[in-house]
Amino acid sequence: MSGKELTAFRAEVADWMKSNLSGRFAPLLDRGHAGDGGALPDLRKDWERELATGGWTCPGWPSEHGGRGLSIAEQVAFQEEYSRAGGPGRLGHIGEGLLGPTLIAFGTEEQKQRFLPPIREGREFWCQGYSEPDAGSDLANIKTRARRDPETGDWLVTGQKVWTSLAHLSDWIFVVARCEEGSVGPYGLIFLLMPLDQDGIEIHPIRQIGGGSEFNSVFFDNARASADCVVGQPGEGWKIAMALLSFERGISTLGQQMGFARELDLIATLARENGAAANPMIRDRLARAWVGLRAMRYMALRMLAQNADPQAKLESLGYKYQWSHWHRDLGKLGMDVLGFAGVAASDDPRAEKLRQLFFFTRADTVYGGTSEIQLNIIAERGLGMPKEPRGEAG
Amino acid sequence: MSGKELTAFRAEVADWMKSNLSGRFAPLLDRGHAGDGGALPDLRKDWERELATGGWTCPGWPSEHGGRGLSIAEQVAFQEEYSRAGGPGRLGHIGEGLLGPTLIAFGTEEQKQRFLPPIREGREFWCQGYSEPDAGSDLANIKTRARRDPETGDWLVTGQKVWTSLAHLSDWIFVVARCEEGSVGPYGLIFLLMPLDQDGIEIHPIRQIGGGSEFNSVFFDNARASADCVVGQPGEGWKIAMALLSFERGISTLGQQMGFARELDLIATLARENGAAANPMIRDRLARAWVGLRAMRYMALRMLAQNADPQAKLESLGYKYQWSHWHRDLGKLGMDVLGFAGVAASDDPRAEKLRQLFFFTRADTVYGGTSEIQLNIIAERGLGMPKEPRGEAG
Amino acid sequence: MDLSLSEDQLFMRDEAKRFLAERATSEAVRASIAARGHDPALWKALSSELGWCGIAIPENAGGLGLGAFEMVLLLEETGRRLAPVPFWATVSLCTPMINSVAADESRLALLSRVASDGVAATVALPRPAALDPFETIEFTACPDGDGWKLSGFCPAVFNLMAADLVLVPAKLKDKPGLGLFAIEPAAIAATTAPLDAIDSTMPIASLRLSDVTVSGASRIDAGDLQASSFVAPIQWARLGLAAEQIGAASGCLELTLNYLAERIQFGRSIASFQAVKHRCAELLIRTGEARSLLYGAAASLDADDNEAAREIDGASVLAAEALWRAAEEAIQLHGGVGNTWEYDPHLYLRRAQATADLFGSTEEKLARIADSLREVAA
Amino acid sequence: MDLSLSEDQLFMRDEAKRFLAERATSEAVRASIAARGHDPALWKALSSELGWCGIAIPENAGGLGLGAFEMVLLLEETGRRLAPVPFWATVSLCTPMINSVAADESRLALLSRVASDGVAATVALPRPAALDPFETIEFTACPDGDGWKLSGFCPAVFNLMAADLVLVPAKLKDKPGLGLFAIEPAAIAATTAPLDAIDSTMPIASLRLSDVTVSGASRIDAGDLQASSFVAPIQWARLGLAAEQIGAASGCLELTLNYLAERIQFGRSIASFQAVKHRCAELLIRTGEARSLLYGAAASLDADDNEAAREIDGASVLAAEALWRAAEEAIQLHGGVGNTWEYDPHLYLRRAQATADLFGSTEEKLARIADSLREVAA
Repeated sequence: MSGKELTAFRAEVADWMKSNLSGRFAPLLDRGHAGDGGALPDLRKDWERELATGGWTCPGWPSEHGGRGLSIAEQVAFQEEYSRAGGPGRLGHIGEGLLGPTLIAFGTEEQKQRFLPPIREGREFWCQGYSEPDAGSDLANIKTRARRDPETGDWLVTGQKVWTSLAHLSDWIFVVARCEEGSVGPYGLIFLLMPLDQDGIEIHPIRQIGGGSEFNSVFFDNARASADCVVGQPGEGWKIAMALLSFERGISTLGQQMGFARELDLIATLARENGAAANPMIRDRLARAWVGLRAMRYMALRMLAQNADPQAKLESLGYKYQWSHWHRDLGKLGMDVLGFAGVAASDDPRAEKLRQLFFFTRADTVYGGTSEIQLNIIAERGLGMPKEPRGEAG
Repeated sequence: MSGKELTAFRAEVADWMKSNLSGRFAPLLDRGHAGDGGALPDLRKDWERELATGGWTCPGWPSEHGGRGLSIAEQVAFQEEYSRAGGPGRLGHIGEGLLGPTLIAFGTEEQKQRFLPPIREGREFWCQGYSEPDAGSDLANIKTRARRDPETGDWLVTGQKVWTSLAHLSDWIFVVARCEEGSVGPYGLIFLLMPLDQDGIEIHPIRQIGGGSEFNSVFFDNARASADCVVGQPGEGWKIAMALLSFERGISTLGQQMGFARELDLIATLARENGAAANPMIRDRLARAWVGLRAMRYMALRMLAQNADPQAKLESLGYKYQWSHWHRDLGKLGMDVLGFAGVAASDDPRAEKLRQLFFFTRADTVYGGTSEIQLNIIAERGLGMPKEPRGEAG
Repeated sequence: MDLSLSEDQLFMRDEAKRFLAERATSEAVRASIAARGHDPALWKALSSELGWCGIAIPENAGGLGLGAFEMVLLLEETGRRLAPVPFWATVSLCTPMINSVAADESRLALLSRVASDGVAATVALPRPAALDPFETIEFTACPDGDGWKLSGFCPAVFNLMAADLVLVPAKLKDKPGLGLFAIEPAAIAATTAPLDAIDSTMPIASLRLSDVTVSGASRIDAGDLQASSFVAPIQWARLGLAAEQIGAASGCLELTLNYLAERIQFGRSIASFQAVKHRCAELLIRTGEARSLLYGAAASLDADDNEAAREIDGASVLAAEALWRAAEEAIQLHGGVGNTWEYDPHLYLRRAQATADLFGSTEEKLARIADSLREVAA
Repeated sequence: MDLSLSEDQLFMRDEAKRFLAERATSEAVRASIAARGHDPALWKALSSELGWCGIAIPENAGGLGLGAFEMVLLLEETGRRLAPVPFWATVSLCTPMINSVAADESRLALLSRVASDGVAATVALPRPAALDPFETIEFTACPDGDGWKLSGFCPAVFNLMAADLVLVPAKLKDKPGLGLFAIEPAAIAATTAPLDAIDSTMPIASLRLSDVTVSGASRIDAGDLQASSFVAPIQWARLGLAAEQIGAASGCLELTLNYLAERIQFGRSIASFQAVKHRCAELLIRTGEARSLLYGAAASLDADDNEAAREIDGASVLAAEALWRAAEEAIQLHGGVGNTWEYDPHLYLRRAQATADLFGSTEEKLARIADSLREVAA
């Protein structure tokens, strides 16, 4: 696709968003992002179906699976235009961006036929069952057990998952569980697809520091995954789980950055309005935020580049750390721009947005791999420094 | 001593300094401090004798050893007034502040009679032989060997010491060496007193990054310590060595801070003169430096307090880190105040002083226990966190 | 200057710590949040029973006759537990103001109520976020027979809902100058509105007065009151705030250390990871640095040393940063649970953010110090 | 925008790295310090033999006809080794200026000398430390028959002693406006004075001209030259400086990693301590962040995108800070030997400090960016 065609494509997306993110969907503008993830769930599910009708769900999937087979450049353009238009947080993201590509790569024909269409059509929503109370940073330390029901061949799952984003709004969950008795770490795991609406599963919301509850603990007590809902072979769970995570990187990043840019704009605007922008330190921090965001944009473009530059590959290990710390600092900057006005709730929805941003961005440096784990990975895999020893227990 | 008497005492010191740090000693004003430690050695040795004549060497030693038995408050007052007057770096410091108190505590009568008077009179200067190429942060990993000469009972020392401050201007060195074959770590060490002017000792200057050479490597090749020059018992070297270091803390700190204050004054003055003080960021840093120095002053006073406040004791573990990072930052601030004018040598001796300060303060966070070791100590001894494991080798 | 803590001081501090560890537990603090950030039983115990509010009140008014230094020691402990009581507002904000600007007859009466009767007191600061919180005063006082009519609005008064006594500075309508009025909450109950504060343990409420009639005796100043009259007493409030922040920073670090020691990842206690150890050590250093300046500034204030003002500015800067950093690190080092309501780090984060810019931002305080350096100002 | 590196670009970078690793060793750099920071053999090899100086010179002038992006890739490598050659001054500072403001006849001639003849070139920047280095121009040019008489003083010209060609901007005495003069060093040899620079690998010298007579042909501009004419070409110098800083930051990190891997303390490689690992990882992140913006800014410059200017400001800020931090950490993590002349960290520290405030301080650059944000500027 030429630059000109790409520009036309961008215009098409922008037009579609303008026409469709209006009327009954107008309340969704800028809603449902991290920290506000549980907002307006019914309308957002409708919105997913609206996207599907427009052909904008799963645009990067191959056409034989109902996608549009868009190039990376087009997918980036779509993400950016979607975010630029203030498109709401995507309830379908886990299914579209993570599980779908995983099934396309590793699923059986039956699994593809059963699960891909409802994802594409915005009819079934997925959540992710990886983390556990003792498998946070140490992700492989999974205790949830899956044992085979000798009669049916189904798998019966018992244990607890935590930090399950939007489980209460989802229909299905994919779960990594230990299927081989006595196995440890990444060995002996299984990757299962499970309906949430069953007796053996309870979902408890986790209240976050900002007051919201978009994460959950999910408790399994002999919950059932049908025999044909294993992805890969029993014992291969870790491989599938890691492959799934690898689909997350990259393209959605530029859309995320567009959202960051909107937040920075808001903060800068408020700083001008309330006079904080006259403070040289605040100006300095606003400029640094702009610089950091620009650097993130180019880092993302280096990551998406076709040709393998080993230096870019090495430095991309730092991207999670980079954006999460940038965003955490932005959350603090927002509060400092508000000043004493941020100390109590306000009638100004923009100030409320900044307060929520402040609280939610505290978690950016923890979820999806803590900064400490990121630094270990960079040092060990990137710089070849010695591995951190495991302790005796565990 | 009442507050009034202390004020009178301060005036006495200030008067003495004013009358004596003049004439032939005038060139010593503000010279010979860290980074300039080798400056004007002959005149500074004369100055030590001048101090002795005035009764100002070893004022904290008990009177039976020729000191004046000054209280802590008086010693602090002396140090502060000495520094405030621009008194030069003390060549006698190691003898007066470290070895002297160690001999008073642990030495034999003969050792006291032999070594204390020439220290007090400014006739013999000492340097410290602790660090080795592989015993830096890991101070107990000493490789220098002392074996007993069966004929004389003397000790013959072979090995290398590094970072020996002003060895080339000193007469004697105290050395920690391994006297028990096969011992490791802090066991089996001996604390020896050795004349530097002998065949078995060679002193090689270490060129520092700022160009100066106040540190040395000292090479021992069957160098001799006479049998009566062991402090404590053979095997007790670590205990003596650590006790010696404990004498270093405290009183000289407030004098050191007075020197820091003079440096900050100089930087602030230059900032005003060259316009850097108009820059809000420079003003911010100057103010922070003032705040940090003030906090250091009160930390020192808490450390000197009579009554044991466990909180103060705990927090005093951070003092080395605190002052060294403050001083390193001050060195950088000085350069940033100079701006492009600091990029090349200048005719202005004040600018030269700041350039030297910049280079020398890079070492503050390393010498006398690196910041990393300080943080380990705080975490382990102060906060009770688990010890860092040793490796297999070593 | 001697910064030794006497046996009495050490004992007082240890007792306060012990008492609050028992009474201002996490559960108690959380329970108070539902009650607008006030724990009446705790307040009664520490004010009426233990007499803490009299710490710096002269003995002839029923106080202990001690100074800023001892006040600071107690506030560190209330800060450490984020104790949900109007202690800072009473002892640091209100009491020094009474002590400093009230006429003799009012002073003794009011101080003895604070010292002995468990009275919670606060001040309607015109601009709590300004370097000079009295730089513009919106309240006005109009003579009305023997009394006064007060009008005006203050957007945020600390601990207003729990206060038994509120000081309101107002511009006099009949002549130049200011008056300071002591108001009973009953008179204004209808016009106070609690705010949804991010730090529930330090509650705020707005106060609107519309021609509220108060008696002549409500005016407590000795006459000739100017905005500059408040400069000296407000130093106590600034110092006290820093003390609570530093105490909170220490409390937050303790919380983190306890969690780190218990939590196992990769088969090891998290506390055994060197990077984690170093970061905790840095928190101790920062807190210790701030505490040293806090003690020095308190001693300077007690000694009437003219360094006190900028030392308090400096202590405020270090205290706010130490607490912020301790809270940010607490959340990070707690990992996932650090971002949950259920764990306590966010309570400290809230205090850190809510108090960061009180009495001026960090930059404003540092700028004022820079202005005061003679080499720079010249 | 595509930030892929082509096969050619990757090859060029790898070759440059390999070549400099062989030729700009620590020993060679140190040897050059005694020779006023210039290694003539290295310069000959990379300019005349390898043709690096023609990287961004049009093909019709004998260059490679590539852009800022490729220039940046080479400068990263010279920066990595602190290569003691006037490469930055020639390709980043002087060449773009010739390209941008020289009259046609001079341009091709001068560019082809740079591209093919191994000519080292520099510019007498009126104020190298200012955000706008041409804001005040002290040199003057007075018509003198067919030629000119030049006068004035420049306190610090980069690589002046090694230069075969020096561009001097001067105020015209006969009419408003500026002229740009290309001067041969022979004409001014007597009036240049090398300075004792803290960074010997980037030598500077002062230049004093007192009625120095130059030919009419020395004036190379196309007429109508203003201070603003230099805004565009100086972007290349700023970008190139950032590239050298980022390359140096990476070189300094490599140096540190090598040392850490070898050095044993407490029976372990220092590289195995987690706090050390995390600090090295943070250096990689900073450097990677700076490099990303560097590449983006270079691509913007090549695309004539109007974001280029502030992206270059941003890249300058990140580059200077990444290098400073890498150097400071290198010294710290080397322990005692990091403070000795014998080890290399201080060479990077010198470069970091010497270049930190070129073309404006970090604060000035950030202030300019803030001014440009539409939401802030309003």
